Amino acid sequence: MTSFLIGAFLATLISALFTSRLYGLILWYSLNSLSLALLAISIGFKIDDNTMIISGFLTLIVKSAVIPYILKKVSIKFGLARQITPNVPVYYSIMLIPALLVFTFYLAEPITNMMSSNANYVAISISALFLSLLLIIEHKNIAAKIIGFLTIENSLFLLGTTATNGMPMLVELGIFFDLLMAIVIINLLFKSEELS
Amino acid sequence: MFIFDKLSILFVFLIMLGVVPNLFYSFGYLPHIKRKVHYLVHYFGFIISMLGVVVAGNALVFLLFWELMSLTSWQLILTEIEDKSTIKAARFYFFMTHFGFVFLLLFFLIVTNGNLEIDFNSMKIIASNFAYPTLLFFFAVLGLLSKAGVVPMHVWLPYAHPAAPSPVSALMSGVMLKVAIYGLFRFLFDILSDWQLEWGVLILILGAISSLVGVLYALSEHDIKALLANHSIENIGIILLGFGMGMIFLSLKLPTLSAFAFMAALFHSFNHMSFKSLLFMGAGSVLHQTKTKNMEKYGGLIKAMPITAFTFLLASISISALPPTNGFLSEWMIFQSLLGSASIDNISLKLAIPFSVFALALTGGLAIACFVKVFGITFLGLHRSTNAKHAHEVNAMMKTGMILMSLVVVSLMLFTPFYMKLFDGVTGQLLHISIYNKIFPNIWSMHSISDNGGIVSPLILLAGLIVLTLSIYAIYKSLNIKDRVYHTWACGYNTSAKTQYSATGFAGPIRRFFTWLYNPDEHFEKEVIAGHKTKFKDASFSVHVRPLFERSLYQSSVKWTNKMSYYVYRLAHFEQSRYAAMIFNILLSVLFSYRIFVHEFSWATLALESVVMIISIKVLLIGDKK
Amino acid sequence: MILYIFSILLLIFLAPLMPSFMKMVKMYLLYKKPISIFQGYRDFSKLLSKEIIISKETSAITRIAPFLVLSPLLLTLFFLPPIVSGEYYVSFVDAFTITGLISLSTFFLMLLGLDSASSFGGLGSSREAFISALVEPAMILTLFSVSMMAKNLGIGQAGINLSLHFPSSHIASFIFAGISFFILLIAENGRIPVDNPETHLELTMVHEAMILDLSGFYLLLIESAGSIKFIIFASIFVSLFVPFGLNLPIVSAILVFIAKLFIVAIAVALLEVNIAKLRLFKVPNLLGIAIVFAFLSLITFYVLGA
Amino acid sequence: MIFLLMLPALIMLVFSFWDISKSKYLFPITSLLILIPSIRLFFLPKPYSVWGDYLVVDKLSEYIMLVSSIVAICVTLAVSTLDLHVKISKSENAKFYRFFAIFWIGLTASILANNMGVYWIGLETATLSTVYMIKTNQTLAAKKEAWNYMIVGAIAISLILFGIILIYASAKPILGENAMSFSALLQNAKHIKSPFLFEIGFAITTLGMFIKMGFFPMNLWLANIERASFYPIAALFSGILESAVIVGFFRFSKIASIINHQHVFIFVFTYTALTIFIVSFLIYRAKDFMRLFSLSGVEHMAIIALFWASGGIFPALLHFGAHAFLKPALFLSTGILESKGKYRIAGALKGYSGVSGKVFYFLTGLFLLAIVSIPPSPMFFSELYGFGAMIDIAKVNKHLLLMIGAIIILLGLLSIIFYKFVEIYQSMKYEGEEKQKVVYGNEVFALVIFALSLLFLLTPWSFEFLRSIS
Repeated sequence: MTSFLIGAFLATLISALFTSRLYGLILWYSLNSLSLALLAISIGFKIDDNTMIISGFLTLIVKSAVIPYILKKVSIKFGLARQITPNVPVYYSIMLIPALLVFTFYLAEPITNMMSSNANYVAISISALFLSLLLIIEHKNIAAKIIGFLTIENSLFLLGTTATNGMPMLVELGIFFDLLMAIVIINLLFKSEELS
Repeated sequence: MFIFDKLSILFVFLIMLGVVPNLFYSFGYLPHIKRKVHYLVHYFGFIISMLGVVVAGNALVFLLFWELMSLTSWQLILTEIEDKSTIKAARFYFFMTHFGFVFLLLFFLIVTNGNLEIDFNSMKIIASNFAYPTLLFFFAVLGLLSKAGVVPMHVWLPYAHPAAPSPVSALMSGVMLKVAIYGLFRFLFDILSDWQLEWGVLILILGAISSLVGVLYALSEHDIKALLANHSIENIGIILLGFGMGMIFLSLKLPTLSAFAFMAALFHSFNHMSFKSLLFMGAGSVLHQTKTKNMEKYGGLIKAMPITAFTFLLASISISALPPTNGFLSEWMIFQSLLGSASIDNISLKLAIPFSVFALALTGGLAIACFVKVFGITFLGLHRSTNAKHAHEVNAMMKTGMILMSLVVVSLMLFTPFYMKLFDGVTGQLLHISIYNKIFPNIWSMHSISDNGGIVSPLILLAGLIVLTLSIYAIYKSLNIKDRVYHTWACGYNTSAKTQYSATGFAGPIRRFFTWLYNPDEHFEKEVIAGHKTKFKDASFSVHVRPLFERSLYQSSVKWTNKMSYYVYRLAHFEQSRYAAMIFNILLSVLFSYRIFVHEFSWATLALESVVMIISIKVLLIGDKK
Repeated sequence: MILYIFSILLLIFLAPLMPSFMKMVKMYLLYKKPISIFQGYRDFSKLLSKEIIISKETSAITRIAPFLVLSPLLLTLFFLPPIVSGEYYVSFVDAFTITGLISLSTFFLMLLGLDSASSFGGLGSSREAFISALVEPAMILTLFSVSMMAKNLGIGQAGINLSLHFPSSHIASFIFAGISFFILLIAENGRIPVDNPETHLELTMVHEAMILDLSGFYLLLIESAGSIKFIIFASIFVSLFVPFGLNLPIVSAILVFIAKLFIVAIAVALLEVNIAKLRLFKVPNLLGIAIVFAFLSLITFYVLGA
Repeated sequence: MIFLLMLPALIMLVFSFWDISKSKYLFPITSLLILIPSIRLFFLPKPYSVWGDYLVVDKLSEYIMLVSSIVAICVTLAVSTLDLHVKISKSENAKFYRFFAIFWIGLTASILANNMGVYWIGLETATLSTVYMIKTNQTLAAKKEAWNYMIVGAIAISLILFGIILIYASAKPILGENAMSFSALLQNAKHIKSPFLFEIGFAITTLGMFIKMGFFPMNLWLANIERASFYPIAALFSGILESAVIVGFFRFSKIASIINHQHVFIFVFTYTALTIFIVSFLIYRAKDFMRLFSLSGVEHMAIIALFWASGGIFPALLHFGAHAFLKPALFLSTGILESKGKYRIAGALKGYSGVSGKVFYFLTGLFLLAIVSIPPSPMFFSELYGFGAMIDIAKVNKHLLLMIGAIIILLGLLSIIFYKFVEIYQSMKYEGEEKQKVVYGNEVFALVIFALSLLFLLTPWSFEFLRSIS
């Protein structure tokens, strides 16, 4: 189950990389968050950790529903371009993404020797981080960049749930708070742009 | 905190000797300075800081005063801003002085283990345990000698010293440079032990080159203060010749010869302080009256400014190392110590020493030529500009300063044994040996220490000269010869200010001989009459020496920095639109490097990393060409 | 002591003879009617009786400098090597000091040239400065090397040492030093090929240009300084580089010494008739030879020990 | 205590929503309250827990807190006459204080944090709130830079969190939930089973922080932002925000040094040397004050990091303090200089008259010299001791000559910066034409406070205090 959800997470992320539509991107992000939320919940039930379950549900609500919704509203409201073409040519991405995955596994290999279980999760999280960065790189559009930033947040969360089996409650809540604040700020930025 | 041993006291004495006449001169000069408070604050700060350096007992105090010395002198240069060149000179000075400061700092950081408040003895222990003493020596040399203006770190000096107000130029050239010499004594004796022979040879060669380069560039200068500043380079070179010989002898375990050479260096430091201060004061008075530093605008000033002229003449004779002046005596001592090397069996020395002798001798010859030029063009003949015509003697305070300083020069000449006793005390402290009685068995004659050394009797020489001159004069008077004042004959040509020899012309033969060094930029324009090459109404000739070191070392490094900064700038601006890609790449490379260097290193993986990074940078950062 | 004073007086007496003698030899060689050997004395006495004309542009320097040109050279006369063994000689002054005294005299001569505001004066001074700047290193290197061979820097003692122990083991460097010193003798005294004391042509003159505006007693002082300078150089040359005859009986020693001086004068005169005056900018070549020989002498002594 | 710490910020936050006529003076006065808890902290026993295990005050944090408070007060002081120099609307002014309040809360949290998570949350809050502060300047450039800041800042902050989680993961097997606490990590760093994982985490966190501080390769990023925003914001950035970042670096690198000091040193040295290399050449070409100072801020941050990693805690902290006072002071003063006739360096310091004008003239000149470590600037002493620490490292190192060579190259690069600053100093004072300019009392007062604080840094008392921090 865990492996499947991690796979889904990566798959949605990679798909997002190849999308050329803004709404498609938002959708992939939402699916990405969904798989993450499900992963958290399932791990939470497996190790019987309430914090994890709660944060999983929070993710489910906030990241896979509320934020995509707000983003979509914002993009409609401010008339953002819906056509987004990646800067990095597709043939490079095709080579880069597997190379990154290989690299991260190579990177995490020493950890396996020391800690046995979690190394692969670390590797996948790091590769997710790289992929999200790639998402930011390949788009000039600001909305796409924001989604890239949000997927970074997701890969952080993935790392938090898989590699450490959840973080302290306070930290998780804090992260959520900051995420919301970021959205507010983004909103404000757009708004003032419209005013001026 | 502070140290008051014989070395320090000696240099305090030197500074005081330089400062007291300067105070008079400075107060005479004061009415012509606009920013009086600024000037006075920094002037006294400068003096105090010089005193502070020579009595500093630990690294912190030393560095603090050293820096204060740089700061105040920098501000003093900026007292009177005439044009952009002053600002540029000040900047250059400030930069170079801190260039040296950094090396001093490194030196002290190594020898104090970071605790800057320990005294010199503890430093010596740390320094002797340090694995690379030569490194320390280089730091000390770079730090101190860049202040002293030794080739090739001399380029700032001919710009900075002339830019300051004249009393300050006198202090900077006369006194401040000696503080660097003090540092050399202090560092080499009290901190570094176990000198290597090569150190001494290095100092010797640096001294030889400096003396030659200094005097050669002085000859080609027409700015009187820049000329004097170039002579400071020369004289520091001469001091270093003595110092280097002292080091060589000491590392060869010949303490008496070494003490003699060090005494020669000290003596020349004192002498240079006295006559260079006096020369700068004289130049300052001239500048003050004529409002220009250009020697081509002077002429005939001896009639209007006799005191300035004759004190200047005294200093000129002394700096030209003509007997029986003090300048001659110290150069004589340095020659003697070079001569003392005859018995040394070391091939590098056998080659270095004849070269040094040659350099010192040539320097002496050129210095005479140079000071004939300075004195002759400035004070003799006809005035070459209106300002020079209307010049008159400077005010009483300034005159007092100059007279006091000439008394210092004369005292160094007359009371050589007394000064030698002082120097002997210092070398006695440093080398634990006293050679005063060998040098002066009686006060009339001064003996060299080396086996076949010579003897000189300054007082007898002076007395002889006076007696002979007076007796010839008495004959002249007794003959009762008539004299008549008439036009200059000059083979029948008319004599005017324009037909006189100019400073450029005077140095012409020498400039022509040393063309390879000067690489002069000559412009010759004439308005010919009816196509005749040899007949012309009007002609102008200007020549500009292109300083070799400035061009090759400094301007090229500035050029290099400019170029480099241009590329970096382009690179950095390129980053602006691709922040995320930059982060991606740096993250990748950092992680990769950590994986490789921290976990398991192999060249293959390193190569792989490089390839991956190049590809990734190419793809993400640079992108496809459009 | 009496011998000492006698030798000084002898040198002073000989001094005006030398230039006249050289001129005489030269004229003889050129098939001209030679002048009298005492022409120098006649010239001097003529100058004594003349009034002094001073240029109105000059300053106090013109009135002081002639004395100071002469007195260092006169002083030097006291420090020369003995001409007879057992004669008193000055031991408290060494070769460097003598060079210094000669330079001091030149220094004032050069100032004199610049004082009258005449273009010729400046020209002479400038050239003299150039030449003497190059003479200085050769001179010092030569003295350095000779003093090592003579094992003393004091010129009197050196003369005695050399005559007692001729440095046959260092003959190469001794000869090099000798050649160098002879060139210096020519250059310092303004003889052909460095300077021609007989013409007043602006292209060639050096020494004469500086004293163009002097007359009467002042000119006398300068001229006698020139004669004395020659005698100083000549006697140093014969004492150090031809160190023979010192130990003969007094009268013959003095005669040998005088003969040596005249031989030097003849050599100079011979050289003068056979060589053309060099262009000013070729002069460094000649002085370069002197410097190189001096250097060679020092290096061969130092490194090779020959 | 926690109430006392947050009170001034809360007051400001509340007041910023009302339009009070006297608000212009109210805010600076409120900000004075910041000082009370900062000073109060000094008299409490250390470590003092403000809020459980999350916010714990030790000597390091109390020092940084005090420095930040002084800077904050001075900046708010200077802001009160901002409208006289530049065009800014009243609501913008209020908004500035609103976000400043949020900023201050986040900053306090991150400085006092003993918990990596809390530290991160505070930092994120502070960062996000500054985004909007940039926007108070209504220019196109400011808008663009606000977005830039948003994106890059967010990425950097995320990297920090990513690293934190990795560190947490590496320490969790031995410490459990406590693995978030700095103090627990410090005590048990030796027992961490997977140092490699920790070091990867440390590398990513440090990278995030370095990006945030504008190190290589993000050199012009910060400069552009500070150029585009109003000068008090630039002062806040360089004086306070970077202190929050660097305090994290201090704590993380201390733990990492226990695990493997060599690695930390080499990593930081390479990185900072690269940074200084780029920055020195950029400074050489800088043509306006803001870019110049923000680039020099990057340089100083690199130096601080380098000193700290070399084991020179005292010099790093001294340098930090000096920089935190000097840089905002310079930003304020040059902001004032620039307000009449932008970008003009030649003669910028000419034309100030009156007592406050003279004081301003004098202090600005001094600050400019102090920033290039001319003694007796505190920076001089910090660089002295800092390079001393580096040489000590070199001495125990196998490659002594190599290390000293590297230090000399570093000094060479610093000398380029030095040259530029001297040029600017002389140009400001002695070149160009004289034009009448104004400066206001409160601004001069702020500068005086900075100058006094700098003097205070030089006292033996403060040296002793800084030496006692380990």
